[in-house]
Formats: sequence, structure tokens, C-alpha cells
Amino acid sequence: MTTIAPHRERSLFARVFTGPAAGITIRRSLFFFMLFLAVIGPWIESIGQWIPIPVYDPLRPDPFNPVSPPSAEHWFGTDTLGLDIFTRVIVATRVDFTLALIGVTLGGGLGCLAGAWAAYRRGWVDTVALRFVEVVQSFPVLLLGLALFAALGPLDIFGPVDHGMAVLVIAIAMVNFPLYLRQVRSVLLPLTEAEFVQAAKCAGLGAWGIVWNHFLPNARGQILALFALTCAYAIQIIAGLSFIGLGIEPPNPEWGSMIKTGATLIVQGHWWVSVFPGAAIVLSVYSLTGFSVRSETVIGPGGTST
Amino acid sequence: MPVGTEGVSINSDTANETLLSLSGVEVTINTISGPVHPLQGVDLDVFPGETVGLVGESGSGKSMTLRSILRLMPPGGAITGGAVKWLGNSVLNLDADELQSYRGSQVAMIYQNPVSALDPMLSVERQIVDAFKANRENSDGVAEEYARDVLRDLEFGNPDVILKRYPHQLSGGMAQRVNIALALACGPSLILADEPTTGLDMTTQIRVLDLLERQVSARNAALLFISHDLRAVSRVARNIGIMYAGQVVEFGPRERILTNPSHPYARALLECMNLRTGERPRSIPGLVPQMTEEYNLCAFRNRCSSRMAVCDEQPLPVHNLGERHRLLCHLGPGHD
Amino acid sequence: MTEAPILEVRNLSKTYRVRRSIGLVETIKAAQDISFAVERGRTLGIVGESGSGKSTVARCLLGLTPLTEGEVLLDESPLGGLGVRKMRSHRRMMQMVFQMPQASFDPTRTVRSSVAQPLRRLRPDMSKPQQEDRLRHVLTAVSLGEELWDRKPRALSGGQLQRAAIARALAPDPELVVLDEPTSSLDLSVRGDILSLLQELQEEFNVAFVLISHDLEAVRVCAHDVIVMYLGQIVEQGTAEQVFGSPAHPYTQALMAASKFETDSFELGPKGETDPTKGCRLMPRCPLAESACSTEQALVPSGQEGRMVRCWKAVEE
Amino acid sequence: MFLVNRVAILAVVLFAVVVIGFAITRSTGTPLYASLGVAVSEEIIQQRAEEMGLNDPIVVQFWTYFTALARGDLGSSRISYIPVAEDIALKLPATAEMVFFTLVFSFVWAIPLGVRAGLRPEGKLAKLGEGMAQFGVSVPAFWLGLLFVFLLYFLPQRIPEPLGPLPSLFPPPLGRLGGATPPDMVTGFYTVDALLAGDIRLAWQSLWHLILPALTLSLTSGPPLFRVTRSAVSEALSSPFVEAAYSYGLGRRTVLIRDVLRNASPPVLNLAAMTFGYLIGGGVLVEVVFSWPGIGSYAVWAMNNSDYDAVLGVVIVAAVIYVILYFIVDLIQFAMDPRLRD
Repeated sequence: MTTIAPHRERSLFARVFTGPAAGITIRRSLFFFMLFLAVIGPWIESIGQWIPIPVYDPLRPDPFNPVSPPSAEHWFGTDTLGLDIFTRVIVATRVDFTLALIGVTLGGGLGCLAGAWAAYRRGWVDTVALRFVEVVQSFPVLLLGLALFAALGPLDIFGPVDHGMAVLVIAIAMVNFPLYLRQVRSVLLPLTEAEFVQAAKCAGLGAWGIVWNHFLPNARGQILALFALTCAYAIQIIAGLSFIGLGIEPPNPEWGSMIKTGATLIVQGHWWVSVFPGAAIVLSVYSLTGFSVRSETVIGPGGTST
Repeated sequence: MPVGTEGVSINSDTANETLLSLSGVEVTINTISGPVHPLQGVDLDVFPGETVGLVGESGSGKSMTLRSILRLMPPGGAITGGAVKWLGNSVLNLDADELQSYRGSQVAMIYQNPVSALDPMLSVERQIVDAFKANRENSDGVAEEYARDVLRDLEFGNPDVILKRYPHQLSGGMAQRVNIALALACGPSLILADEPTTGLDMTTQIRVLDLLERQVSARNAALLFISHDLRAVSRVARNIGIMYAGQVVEFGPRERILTNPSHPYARALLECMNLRTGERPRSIPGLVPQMTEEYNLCAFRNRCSSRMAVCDEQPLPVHNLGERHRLLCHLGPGHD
Repeated sequence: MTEAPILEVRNLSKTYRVRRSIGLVETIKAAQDISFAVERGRTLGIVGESGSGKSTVARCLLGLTPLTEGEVLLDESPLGGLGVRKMRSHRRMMQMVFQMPQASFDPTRTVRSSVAQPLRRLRPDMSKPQQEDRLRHVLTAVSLGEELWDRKPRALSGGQLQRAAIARALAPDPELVVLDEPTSSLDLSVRGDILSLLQELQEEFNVAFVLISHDLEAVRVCAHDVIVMYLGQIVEQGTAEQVFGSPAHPYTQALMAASKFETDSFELGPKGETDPTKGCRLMPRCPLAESACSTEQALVPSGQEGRMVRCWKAVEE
Repeated sequence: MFLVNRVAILAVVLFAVVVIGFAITRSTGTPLYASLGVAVSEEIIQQRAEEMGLNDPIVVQFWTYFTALARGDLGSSRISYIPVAEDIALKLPATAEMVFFTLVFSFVWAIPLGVRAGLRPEGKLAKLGEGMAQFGVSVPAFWLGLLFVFLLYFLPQRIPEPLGPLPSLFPPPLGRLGGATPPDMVTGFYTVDALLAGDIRLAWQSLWHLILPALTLSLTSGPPLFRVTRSAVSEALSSPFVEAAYSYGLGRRTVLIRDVLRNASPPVLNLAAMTFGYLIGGGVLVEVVFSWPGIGSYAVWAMNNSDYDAVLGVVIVAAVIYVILYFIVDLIQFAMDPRLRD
């Protein structure tokens, strides 16, 4: 046979959701499970009436039942206020996932555009973009969050939006912007001299035409891999900031603030208050990192992707 | 050391003993998208001191042939059949230590991309000295002296300056001469050259090629030179092999291959090379085969103008036409 | 010929400024004082080694990089500093085929969509069905099998992609196509294929070519007129018969000998580490060099029309 | 030339860091509200604004801020009235010591495993390394710290008869020494200072307190080091010059050390130094979990007391340390890589 085998074009979906390793499959099922929890979260109490799972109002304290260990009534036990941890872990899924998603999409989207633009224009635009990235990334992520809260703390600029959540989203976006800028730029920089870009110029495409029609599609795989990874990373940041009391405040259910509630209890042996929400973070992050096609894509310190 | 062209003599003295002999060498590389078979039965003999050229298009298995001689396989690759013999001993049975002393001191290689074949972090001197010392027991002083000499041999006007340089400070032609120096420093009996002049300017190509040939013959070493360019090969090599789809389909003395080749592919290639004004340029219809399958029948038959019924039925016969002229084709020597 | 040439280049120069560091700018003269003209429906060959500036000239012609000096006239109207619409009409008249077929197609798009791109952008005067007809016409003209049209580039061989690239260049019906090393990354068995295709298409579409190549054989067979370049300058210029039949410049002679792998006729010295800025640029390598060469360059427009040799030796002969 | 460039870049980045610090400080609506509270009359605000120079042009304000910063003045805490710079200077060694040991632990596990995984991508050790990396990436550091406290401090005490109760493997998460008197300040590293004072028991005790926080941070900040080492080694291993080195008859060991490790080390060193710089401010949560008296805990404490000058002081100091380390990394690379020297 001398003909070239017919080329099979795998859809984006197929490329993301099928992989050779079984571990990947497990992770992806896990991801859809977490996604499912995030969707049903707010209705968990009414769902509890139909199925035999003990769920409660995530915000109603039970003063007679504080810090009780896991049992048939409270699968994950209760915290100092007697709130049911099982219910709260589920309800918090949506909060963490949504904030991560919005923040990453916002910062990442802008970062992609800026990165593509920097790669296309090169020269001083590129230099300025790189220096900007360098400056932003020299602030440790959590301290950057801290500073944001310090700066925006007394200001009332978000109107009806929850102040803590808004600042969290801004923090996530700020962390992700340079990440995406850098990644997209590094993928595209070699393409600026590519002949198909020259060909597109000969075909009369302008700068944005090339960025939109050629650059971003070619960075798509990288962006997708980074997206899952940075969402995972964002969940950790949200939980971390809430753990030191910034962002989402108790008694609103959020994994980080729930761990904070249990932090002082754990030296006394009341492990369940912190352990279960922490486990939820681990599972979410683990399931999300399964989407990163290349495990070489690393988010290093300060979110430097290497 | 002149070598006769009478072919393999049975009771050979050392001069006529085959230096290197490949017979039926097969290589398989396992890739993510399935196995690839770049070599599918390569036969080749090299005698001491002679220059042999291999010509083939991209994907014909030229580079892989050189790598199989040194047993340097890419990840996932393995020699899955045939024999590689050095002075009658199987190279495939060498253990790690033997392999290390075989590489370099017996056979050394010159790479296609001269700059990336040099370690970017080490000076030219360090690299030549290391190659020299790896193959001969000598002190640093001798090695440094040798490094200077070999660079002078390779027509570097100021060896001391070049020795202190790093690879990125060399031009393409200079880097390729440093690569040649490295191979010579090992003191091998056979030098493999993988398209050593392809990336160079035309006017530089010939210089480097001639230099290579002169230095190799001055050291009584043999040279196995591969290229996609028949003209480059014919400038240097006395015997020329034509590769197609992982096999040497025709092998013979330079004059025969250049003027009257027997294999239809070799003829077509010559036609393609010689463009004549006023005539439409020739080409070979069809595509180069992909090496994802193993060919039991002739791999060229779909593009061949002399295709016969037997080509689709029987495996290729080997014709020995004398004077080491060898042919893999159903047509045989007798046609037109 | 009474008709004006489709392309005329007058004294084109291109200087690149390379920033080595803060405050240290190096200028590189990639092309110097280049003048030539291309007649309609004919082929001009530009030969030279790497660094000779032939690709720079191509990029200047296409407007991919601005000229430093000089003038490019396309169909008698100057290129550069034009409005968007004018630029588009120039792009329509002049297209390009690149060296690396794999790299000149966006890996994420189908061949058909890449080939259609200049058509859609540059021929807004054509209706959709007209564009579709034109697309079929050019893809068929380069005899690219219809089953390959909707594949991604990596499923095609180099030769097939180069056919598609030629189709893409011809799609908006240009007057001139610049071919930058169209065969140098292809196998020998495919080279003839592309070259004969170019000859056929020139007759069919009556298009002019600028064929840039280091492959002297290809230029000899395809080109009507030839320019030989060395280090940014034209060293010899004339018809194909003149240049290949009786090469006058030492560099041309060396190049021709080298391409046949024969050096018995003429051999150049090794390439220098630094290039001269004054006098003849070939001087450090030229065996015929004499003192006059180091200060001045000779420019010899010989008696024949369009013939030029930049060498003192040629003056004496 | 490279050096000149890097110094220029260092200056630019440092300047930008200061500008951002200034912008954040001014955008808070503090320093006024921070020092006065919200419930004050308009006249007092105006008066204070005049005193603090807030009515000056922004450039003048920036200059004041900039010159103060150049003198090391980061403002004063509005709780204790101690200059922020003094507080930070006091707490920085604790953080530095923790980060230093973190890096020591990472060098023990991440880099050897990374080299091994680069050489043998399918081997057992490669899988172990990838497993650890995967774990470290997924687990939030502060939660892992809590888990360690529970498993290694609390649980051993509760093992029932006849085995237990056992003494805790590690001390309670209460700072650098528990209740003991710190050694005389020389370097600020308790382990080193105790040894200098000849008090081996104290050195041992401070090391003992260091292990859990450093281990926690090492497990969660080590994965990038592992992965970068792995990919740097495997990239070097597959480069043409390594094949060429083998073809000249150089031995495996020689090639690995001479070519592979040498070419793989710049990105690894780079990342290691950046990890160090990053953890100075990035270990906040672990400091909180272990009540470690470093600058992270200080920043959180200040935040909870709305002591914004202190928070910003820590942020700026951490960023500056990071930038300077980045610069030092460049110097190291400059020394190592001949390609940068031209």
C-alpha cells in the first residue's frame, strides 16, 4: 500500500474524554460526580426528602449536638455549632467550583488575548507584557490575595454582589491572567514566523484576524490543559484564603472556612470537622488535574507554568 | 589502502576481510500510533579503507541504517532481525562495556545537524579531548596537542581560538568541521556520515566534503556516507547503494550506478535529477511508502513503470551481478 | 515588448536593525540596491545561497516587511503606504508560495479552508457560488485529489501540500506569484512534479513567477530571466541563456560548479567570519581578486539589454 | 551585556513592585481610615489629610513613599506603634529557616526521583515520584499540616493499653520551640544559633519543631521540582548531542554527568531558587497551622486587626525577596551557560 491511511479526525470531545490510562477514566468520573454535586448543592435538603440520606439545612445550628463524631444521623459528624458537615461539604461544592470557574475564565480569557497579542506584535508590546507578568508573579499568590483584601476591604464597590466573593474572584483572575498570558505567548511565539501566518497575511488578514483565526485555535490544546489545572489551583487558593478568614465567612458553607472551624479542634482529636472538607478539596483537585493532557504542564511556585 | 572490486573473497587476508557487514537488518520502532518498520532487511558490506555511499529519499531508512550499525536506537526502537557484524563478530551480542569500546574507537559518526550534535555547555576543546581520551589511553597534554593538530588538519587557521569556543559561536560549516574532528579524534576504522553537508551552503558543501574524504583516507579509515543527493555521494563514494523503503535495492560501483543502473527506482531517480531545458521535468508518480507495514513484496511496485504480474506474487529475488553489483528486483540484469 | 512589466523593482534596499542590547544596535544590510523587472507571464529566477538576501527581497515584494529604500511598482502603481483597499488589490495581484509546505498550512484547519482564505478575503467582488467554483477550478488545476480537500494538512505529503499551496496562491487570480524555494524541502522524485506543474499553470493562467531558489537546475529549467545574488547584492543579471550559458561573475561560476559537485573549473575560498563593507563583497573569497576590488565595485551593464555583471574581471574581458 | 540587561530589568521590576505597593496603599482609602477609624468628623479628616500630605500632588506623595521605602521605612503598626520593618526583621528568620529546611527536604526527595524518572520513565521510582507529585499537587498544604498534627501528635497519645499511650512523635503545633528560651540571636536560625551557643539539646528541639511544617511545605511545593527535573533530564537525554556522545564511545556514567545532568541543571536550579523566594511569602497557611512566628503569621494577624500597613509591608518585602532571588538565579545561569555569556 502506498496511499496514506485515511486521516481520522478526533473531535475535541473525544480527545479530552478518552485516554489510554484507566486512572484518567476514574478521575474523569470523579470530576463528573463533583460536578453533579455542584449542580444539586442548593437543593440538597429537598432531595433528602426523597432518598434515604441524612441531609439537613446547611445553615441551621443544632445547639444540642455540637462536635459530634460521624454517625448514622450525621455521616460526617457536626461542627461546633452543630451544623451537619456532610450537607455542608456538598453544598460548598458549588461555591468553590463556581468562584474558581468565574475567576479563571475572567483572568484566563484576558490572559489568552493579551498573550496572543504580545506574541503577534512582539517588540515592545511583548517586552512590556513579559515585565508585567514578572512583576505580578513576584507577589506570592496568597499574599496578593491578602493585599487585595486589604486594598478593597473598606471599599464598597460591588453593590449587591457579596464583597468577599467578588474579591476572591478578582484575586483568582489576577493570579491567572499572567499564567495564561505567559503560556499562550510561549506557544504562539514560534508561530509568528511560521509560514502559514505569512500566508494568512498574503491572504489579506489583519492582526486580529490572524490572532483569532490562527493563533488561538493553535493554542487551544494548551489552553484547555491549563484551564483544568488552573481551576484546581483556584479551588486551593479560595480555600486557603477562606482558611485565614478572608472571602467567604462562616457560617456560609465553604471548604476552607470549614477546615478553619476544625483547625483548633484537631489537637483535641475532633478530626472530622476539618478532614472531610479537606478531602473534598483533594478529590476536586485530583479529578481536575486528570484533564491536563501533559503532566509536564506544571504550575510552579507563584503560578509560574513551566 | 586500495581495495579490489572483486567482491568477497573467501580466503581473505586482512585487507580484504569485510570490515562491516549488515545482512537482513530489520528495525522496529514502537510509537504511540503503532509500530513503524524503518528497516526491512538491509544488506550492506563495507571493506577496510573504502568509501561507500547510500542514497535515498526521506523515510528510506538511511539514518536508521547508520544508527543500527552503532546500536543507537531511538526510544521504543529495537533491531528485530538480521545481523550486524564487525570484523566477523556480531555487534548485536556485545555487552555494555564492549559496545562502549566498539563505539568511537572502531566506528564513529558525524551527524546531520552539526550544531545540535555538540553539547552546548562544553567548549570545543573539552569535547575533542573527551572523545580522544575515551578511546585512547593518554594524558591531557597529549589530548590537547592532538585536538590542536586535528583542527589544523581540518583547515582551521587558528586552532587555539576555535578550541576555546562554544558550539553556539561556530558557523554551520565550522561546526561541521568540529564534528568531523570529533569523529577523527576517536581514531575509528570506519566513519559514518549522516548527510554531513546538507545544511551547508553549496560553495561550502564541496569543501567540507573533500576535506572529509581527504582526512578519512589519510587515516586509512573507511567511510560510509549517506545523503539524499546522488551527486554529493558520487563525488566521494566508490560504491553506491540506493535505498528504498528500508532496503538497499541496488548496490554497485559508482560508474555503473551513475550511468546504467538496473533498478527501475534508481533509473527514475537519475531521470529526476537531470533536468533538461525545453523538456518537462520528470518525477516519480505516487507516494513514498509509509513504513507502518512490513512489505513482503516489492515496495516500489505501485510506482514502478516496469511492474509485472510476478511483482504482485513473489517476494523479491536477489541478483548478484558481479563486481559487488547487487540488485533486488524481479527484472533482473537481463532487461533492456 | 511594449506592455509595461507587471512588477518593477527600483533600487530596493532593506536594512535590519538588530538590538544586541541596550544602546547597541547593529544594522544588517540584507538587500542593497536591487533593481529588476518581471514581464507578464514570464518567470524571473533569483538564485543565491543562504544569507544572499533573496528571501528578504521576496518579503519586501509581498509587503510582509517594509522597505528601507527604493520602490516597488506593481502594475505601474507603487507599493507601500497604501490604504487598506489599495493594499488588498495589490495582494490580489501578487501571491506567494512558501518553502515549507507543512509549515505554510495552519495545522488546525482543513486544506480547503486554507486554500479558500485568500479567495474569501481578496475577492469580495465574487459571489459565494463563484468563489466555490473558482476553488474547485484551482484545486483541480493542480490535480490535488478531491478526497484530500477536507483533510488536515498533516494527512498530506509534502508534494501534495505544495500543490495545495500553489492552488491557494492562484485562487484570487493573481498576475504574479512569488515562489520562495518551492521545491527545496521536497524529495527529488517530487521536485520535477512541482516544476512541471508550474510550467503548465503559467501557460494556463498566464501568470508571472518570481522563482527564488538555491537549486540552479530548477531555475535553469523554469526561468526566463535570472538574477544571481550574493550578500544582499545582485552580482549577475541576464536571461537564463546568458547567465547559464556564459556565466561571467566568479561567484556565478563557482555556484554552477558547486551545484554539479565539480570544482575543477572554479573554486572559491572559505567563507570569511566578517563580511566586507567596502568594495566587492566576494573579494575575500575570490581567487581573481586584485587591489581594485577592495575599494570599488565594478558595475557592468554590457552591451546587451538587461544584462549586468558586478565584477572588474568582466569589464576587462 | 546580559548582566547589564538583567540589572536593568531588576531595577524596572523592583520599581514596578513599589508602584503597585503604593497604588494598593493609596487605593485602600487608608491611610486615613486606617489611622482614624470611620466615625470621625470631616474636619479632622481634612486636617489629618493635610498633615499626612495626602493633598499633595500624587507624584510628590509617591516620592515621599518611595524615599521612605528606600530608607527601609514601611510605616508603623497602628496597634503596637512598632515600625513594620522592625517587626518583619524579627520574624523573617523564622520563615527563612522553615523554608530552608523545606528546600532541604525537597532536594532529598524531588530531585533524585526526578532524575531517576527522567532516566527511566517507566520504572517503579518514576511511578512513585509521579504519585507523590500528584498527591502534593492535590492536597492543600494547610490541611495536610492539620492531618500531620492529628496523626503524629494527637493519635500516638490515644493509643489504648497495652501499647499506649505513646509519647507524641512530634511536638504540638505551637511555634519554633514550644516553651523553651530561644538561643542568643546570631543568624536568627534557631538550629544554627543553638549550635553556636553549644546547646545541642536546644538545637535538636528546634529541629524537631521544624520537621512537620517543613515536611508539609516540601510535599506540597516539591511536585514542580520533581516534574521539571524529570522533563529536563529526559529532554537532555533525547538531544542529539547525547547520542553523539555515546557514538564517540563515552561511557554511560560519563555521558549522564557530563552532558545530561549538566544540561538539565539550569532549569532545576532556577526553579529551586524561585521556590525558595516564593515560599517566603507562600507559606502563610502552614505558618498559621503550626503557629509559626514568621512573617506569614504576622501578615494574617495584621489582616485580622485591620493593620494594613503591616500587611502591605509583608507583601512588599516578600515580593522584593522574590525579585532579588530571581536575579541571583539569572547570575547563576549566566555563570553556568556559555550561551548567555555572549
